[in-house]
Amino acid sequence: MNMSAESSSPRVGVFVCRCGVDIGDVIDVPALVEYAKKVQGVAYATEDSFACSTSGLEKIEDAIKRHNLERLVVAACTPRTHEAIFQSACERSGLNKYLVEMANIREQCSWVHRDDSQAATEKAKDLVRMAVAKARLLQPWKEPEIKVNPNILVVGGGVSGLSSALSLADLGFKIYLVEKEAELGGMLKSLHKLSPTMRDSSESLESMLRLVEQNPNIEIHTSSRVKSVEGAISNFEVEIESDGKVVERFNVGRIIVAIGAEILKPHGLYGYGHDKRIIIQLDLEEKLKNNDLKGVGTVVMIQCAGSRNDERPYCSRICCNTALKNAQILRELSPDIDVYIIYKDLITYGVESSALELNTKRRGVKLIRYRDESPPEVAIEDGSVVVKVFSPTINEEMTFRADLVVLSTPLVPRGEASELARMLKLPQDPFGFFKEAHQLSPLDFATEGVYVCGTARAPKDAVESISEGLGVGSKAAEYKFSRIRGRGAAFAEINEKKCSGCGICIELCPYNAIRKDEIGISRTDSALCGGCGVCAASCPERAITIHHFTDDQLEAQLLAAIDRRPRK
Amino acid sequence: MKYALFPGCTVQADQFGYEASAREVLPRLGVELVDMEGSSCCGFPAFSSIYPSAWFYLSARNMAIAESMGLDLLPLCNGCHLSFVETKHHLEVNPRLKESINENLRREGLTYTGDVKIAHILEVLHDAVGVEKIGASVKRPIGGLKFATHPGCHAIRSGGLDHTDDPENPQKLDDLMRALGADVMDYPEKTDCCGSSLAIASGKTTLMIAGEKLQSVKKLGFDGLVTVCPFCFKVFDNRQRAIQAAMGDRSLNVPVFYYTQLLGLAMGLEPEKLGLELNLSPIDPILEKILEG
Amino acid sequence: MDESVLVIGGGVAGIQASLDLANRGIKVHLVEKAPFIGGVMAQLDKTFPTMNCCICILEPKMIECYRHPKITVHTLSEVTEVGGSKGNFKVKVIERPRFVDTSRCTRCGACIEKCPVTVPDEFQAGFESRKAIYIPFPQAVPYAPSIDKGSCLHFGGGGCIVCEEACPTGAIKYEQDPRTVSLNVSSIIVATGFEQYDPKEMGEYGYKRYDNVITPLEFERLVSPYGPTGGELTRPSDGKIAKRIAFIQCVGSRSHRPGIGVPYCSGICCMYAAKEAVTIKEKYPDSEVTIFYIDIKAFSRDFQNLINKARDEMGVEYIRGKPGEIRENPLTKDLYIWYEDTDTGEIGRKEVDLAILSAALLPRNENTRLAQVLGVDLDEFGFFKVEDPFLSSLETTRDGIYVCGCCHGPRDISNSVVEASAAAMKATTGTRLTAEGSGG
Amino acid sequence: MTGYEPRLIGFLCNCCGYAVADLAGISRIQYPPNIRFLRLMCCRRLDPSLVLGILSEGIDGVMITTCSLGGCNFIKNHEQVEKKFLFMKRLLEKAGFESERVTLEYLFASEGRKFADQVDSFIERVRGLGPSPLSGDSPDQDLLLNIRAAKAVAENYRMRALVGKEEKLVKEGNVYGEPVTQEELDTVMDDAVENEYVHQKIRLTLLEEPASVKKLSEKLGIDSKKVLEHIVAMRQLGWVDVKEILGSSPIYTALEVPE
Repeated sequence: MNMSAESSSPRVGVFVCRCGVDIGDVIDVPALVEYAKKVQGVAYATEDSFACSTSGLEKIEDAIKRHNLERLVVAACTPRTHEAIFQSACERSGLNKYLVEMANIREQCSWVHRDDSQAATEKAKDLVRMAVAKARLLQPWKEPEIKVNPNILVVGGGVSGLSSALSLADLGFKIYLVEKEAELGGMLKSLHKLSPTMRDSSESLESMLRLVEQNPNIEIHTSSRVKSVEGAISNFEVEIESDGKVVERFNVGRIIVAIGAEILKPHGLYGYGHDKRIIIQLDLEEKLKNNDLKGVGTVVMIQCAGSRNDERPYCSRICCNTALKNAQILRELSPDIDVYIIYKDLITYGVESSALELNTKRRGVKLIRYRDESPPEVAIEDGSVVVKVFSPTINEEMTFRADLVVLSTPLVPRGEASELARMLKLPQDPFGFFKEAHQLSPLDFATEGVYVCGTARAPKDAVESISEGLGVGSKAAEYKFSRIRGRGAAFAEINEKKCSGCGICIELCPYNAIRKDEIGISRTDSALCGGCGVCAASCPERAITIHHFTDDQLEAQLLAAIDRRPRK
Repeated sequence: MKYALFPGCTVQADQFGYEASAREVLPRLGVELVDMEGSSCCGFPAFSSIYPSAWFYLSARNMAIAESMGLDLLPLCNGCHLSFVETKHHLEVNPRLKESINENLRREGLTYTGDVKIAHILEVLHDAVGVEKIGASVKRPIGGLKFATHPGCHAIRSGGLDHTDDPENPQKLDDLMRALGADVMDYPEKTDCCGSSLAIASGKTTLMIAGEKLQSVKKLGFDGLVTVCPFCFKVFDNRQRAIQAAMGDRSLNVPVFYYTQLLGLAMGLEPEKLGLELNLSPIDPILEKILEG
Repeated sequence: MDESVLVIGGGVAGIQASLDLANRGIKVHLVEKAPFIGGVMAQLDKTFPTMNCCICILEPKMIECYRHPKITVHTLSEVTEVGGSKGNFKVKVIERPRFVDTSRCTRCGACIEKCPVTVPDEFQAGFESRKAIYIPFPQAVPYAPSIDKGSCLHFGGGGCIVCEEACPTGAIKYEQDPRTVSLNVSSIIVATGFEQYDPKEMGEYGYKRYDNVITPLEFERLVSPYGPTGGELTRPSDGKIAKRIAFIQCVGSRSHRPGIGVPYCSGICCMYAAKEAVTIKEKYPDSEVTIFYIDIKAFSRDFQNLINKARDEMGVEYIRGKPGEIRENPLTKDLYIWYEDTDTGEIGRKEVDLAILSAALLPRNENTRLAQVLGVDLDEFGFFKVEDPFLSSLETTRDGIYVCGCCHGPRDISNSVVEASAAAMKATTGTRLTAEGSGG
Repeated sequence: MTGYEPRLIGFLCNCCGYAVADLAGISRIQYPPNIRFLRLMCCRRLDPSLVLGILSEGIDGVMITTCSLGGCNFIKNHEQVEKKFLFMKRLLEKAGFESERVTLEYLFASEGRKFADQVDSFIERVRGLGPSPLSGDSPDQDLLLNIRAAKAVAENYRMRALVGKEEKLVKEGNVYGEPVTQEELDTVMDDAVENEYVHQKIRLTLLEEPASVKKLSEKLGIDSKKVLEHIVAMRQLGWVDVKEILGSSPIYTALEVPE
């Protein structure tokens, strides 16, 4: 191990935060400050009761200027929430924001060693020493400004895709809208009426489609699919194919994935596929549209058909509302149709869907609960479809002769989801739905410039899908021609002199951020790089540096942890 | 303060202690009780379940008598009270029913207008007389004794109709007991039923329900139980020996009083005037303590 | 004039809408009636289903919002007048004074220490007290004291000037007056959130009568490390750690009793109960947690996983049945919960140390006033009514005024944040999804 | 302080490990103060040579806490963390170092209690093992050589290429499209590790001072014929050369290996 920075020793300032009593009551802060002053490289050390308060930050800014500090160590809480605050304090005092290192002496020290002040203080000293060791080796960095292609690709012409396309087009973005089917509209095309308005699905859809078709900023490609995507937000090169032929190539700077989901066709479950009287909700919508319900007297709907089980533990969110809506429509069609909904838990939520539940019950639809351990059974007896279910409410088995059994099956990801996931490096959950980066940023994904909305992300209804489409539009509209990278200082850089062109890094990069140049040497695109470091840990030539987490920096931190110089 | 007194048949037939004590204490607090000439059964519960119009008629008839006296009606019994309250409600929402009943009433020169107010003894004591005045009337405070209060469900849990106290958290009887110097405490079974409505269908069940309540009262360290309902009293007091047998617990002995009896004692009245000799539960030790002061 | 947008309500939805707009270069006025932003989320312990620490993930957003050069945060403020129309709303906002000159204040806390008045601390759900001059919580944004005029002795006629005297920098300014700010904005986003149902209405559960019956917001403060107990789940009656805990779902929600509660499902209670149950079991593995429910509504990504984790891994007992009554043992203050297990038909009695009533989410009381000012309609419950629940689900009945978050019906944090972005988009593009509204 | 207090290092990824450690703090779950954490953006950054390096410096144990599958923000290629970990364990075993001193734990960001329990039990485990033989001022010199050789193996081109390609080889087969099973690969890996390890031990020994095959054989406890085979191979690689010939035995010396 080499401690290369011995020679040039930047002036480090250490600020220890008492965090009121949270740190100060456990850790001996004055002792820690005194200790910090003696750590190699430290030019100034002090304490504050709340370093992150406006006045605390002002003190830091002031000290940076007054003591010519070149690196900043803040011993306080977790950098996950507070690093950005101290970074901006640095910037305000003219210090590059990546020259801050935090020592987490709250979440990972004072709060977890409350009963041992002495040991906590010793640990805090170690953490400060480690932070100083790293800080001395930090290098200034400026987040690059990235050129962005202003055009946007929307994949999927369902409601979520349409609403993001429309809203972005209204802001003046050029939109390429790609739909694999011959017509736009997605799932709504197959539906009869929509709750809560109970208007015809086609009516709502048509008004939306008219707007999309009339919008001069939207270029529509139906019967088409994305064949390949290369590049990054500066310039994604997109190939569109139709009938197996590449029909169009264009360049965009953002891609919105709104491919939706499909309804599970549960072959074999409850006799589905064996008898045409056993159908799924989607088939019922079709029948309702075509008024094809002659002779139907008893309809039995079975909820959670294929969901909330071991295979698909998730709830598909829309099926209870769909069943209630269709049951209500059936009852309105004819009071002679008896409708039974056999359910596990009734998933109606919020104001509108609760009203739907009540209205449906008022129209005489019977709801019968079943338990996980005794699901309904569907059999053909003497030519009739017979449904038997044990009702825990009356503690008896109930039997129905059904003219139609309608299975409420869940939304499942589309087949092309995994293909797109590969192309765009999008994470998926175990079932294949796309997974967002963070709960409080449900519309942000790991790959820069790539967004997902609607049921491709998780089951949801049309209203929620529209909101997501618009929300994603808002994110995609954040920049038009350029943006600052905004991922922090961790990114990979490849030493071209060392690279042998083996390609392992390209294989392993989760962000699609590494490519071979014309002479076969790997190059990273810092705009795309997420800074995870798998390339550096794997590079046979050890040719890759992860800035802000370099080998030297990590080694220095490790040695500081045991407070020693490397062994001879 | 002047009320038409309606003791009710249960009281008149076998709960003399209640009537006696009420007639002793109320006038001393300025509540004048006027007997109703020609009053009859309120119709509850004998008719209410099988012949509602007869029930309404009987209740309305008694209310009409009170109206003819120009007085509000004070039934002593919780059952009668509820019967009047319910009938009043039915006749109010159903003018045709009211009219048909009035047709019958007119034959004996009565009319039911609906103007009559139905008072409950808890309301009379707590709201009309007031806790302060009752406190001021106390000459022999019931100190150092802790009572479980049992207002009875007919009076407080009359689904949706006017109730005399908060159905989930009745406090008036507690306030009234405090006014006598007694200790009170909320307890989980406070609003539990005495079981008497099941007495005819399943006497054993009644005893078990009442027994569980008494067991809890005993376990929580109460010295006695106080009520204002003759039905409840009948079970807790008159049937306490039977409860002991049903529960298989001979030690289950809880002194039971009408509130009016304790009020009378606190006012310094002689026990004989309050019908205390008719209480069948073991009240003697408590009585001694109160009389000794 | 640059395009600008008014956002009413500084909870997570209002903050997100403001950030979305500001990040797109649009000027935002964020009006919040409290002295700080953050809303209800700032009071919560963890999020579901990912069990993130709420304040930890919210605080950076609050700070980003407050410091954003494109966002002006008006705290202690209310909108009093809205004239004009879409594209050119003329808005009046009354800004009530903090009575503290924040530029002079060093946050030393001397004023707070010396203030002689103590009142229940609403941020800590009343479990603790605060002073009349106070900073509600350590992460409050803006982090500056303010005087609560209602409880301050100076304004109460007592002539108290203790804080003024205590302040080393002369930052206390009793003479500050409310001021009215006039704004011109092109559109308005309403994000005023919800309020919690007061379960006192359901007397059978004994809320406020029994010490150990609490609401979820109270629970959140009890388990919050920043809360009155430092995160220990102590029960209010005696400060002992609660080891037997029950959640009663649908308190006030899904009610069809006349005059009691609301008929709709509040949508988030099943999940916060599961989250809270897991929190308890993680902290006190030997505790017994029961959840009484009608339906388990776990309808989003990973929700069912959290339920399964609670039930199957951590041993949280789920009983399907809505308890009829809670009673208290007067000596121990333990609670008895009476219920019918509708799976078996058995009547049961459960003895617990602490009961949490999963109370419904209600529209805010002040919606009525605000709706009048804005000239928009409310629905039958008092939530902001949307133009058309399908294609214009975030548009109020007045053109140019949009909603997001719980002000138009209960929803969870993720949904509120998504809607905030969507409303931000609508507020700038005016995009309508129906042809009739497109105009030009 | 009485008794032995282990000194430990914990590597935490930003999105789960670090978050869960924060959560333990936020929940005020207490655990012993023996461990110092180091933040990585992601545990895939963790180069085995870093861990071997700090072990050679005498740390008593290393804990790596990363996301449970499905809980990771950097979802793709998460298995690389385990691949690197297993490779490192293989090297530790080769070096005769107690591999129980390193551990890899998977957690969701919400499992604060579990995290604290894991830290707790790891500390106890290491406490049970006693101080690292490499800690203190007079470390076990043989073991130090071994672990330095292991570190050198972890930094070696051939080995890294093999580990980096492992995933692809098993999933997609070799360049000829022939399937490679995990067992086959393990055998190849074992051979390669053995070979490289001895190479590195010889090289490191020769770096100290030049030596003859006989002397190397005695010092390293390896059969002299084997040593010679390695020397021959290493000469071809340009790692060693003959410095001089003393009597009839050539004295070999290590050459600087060009970067």
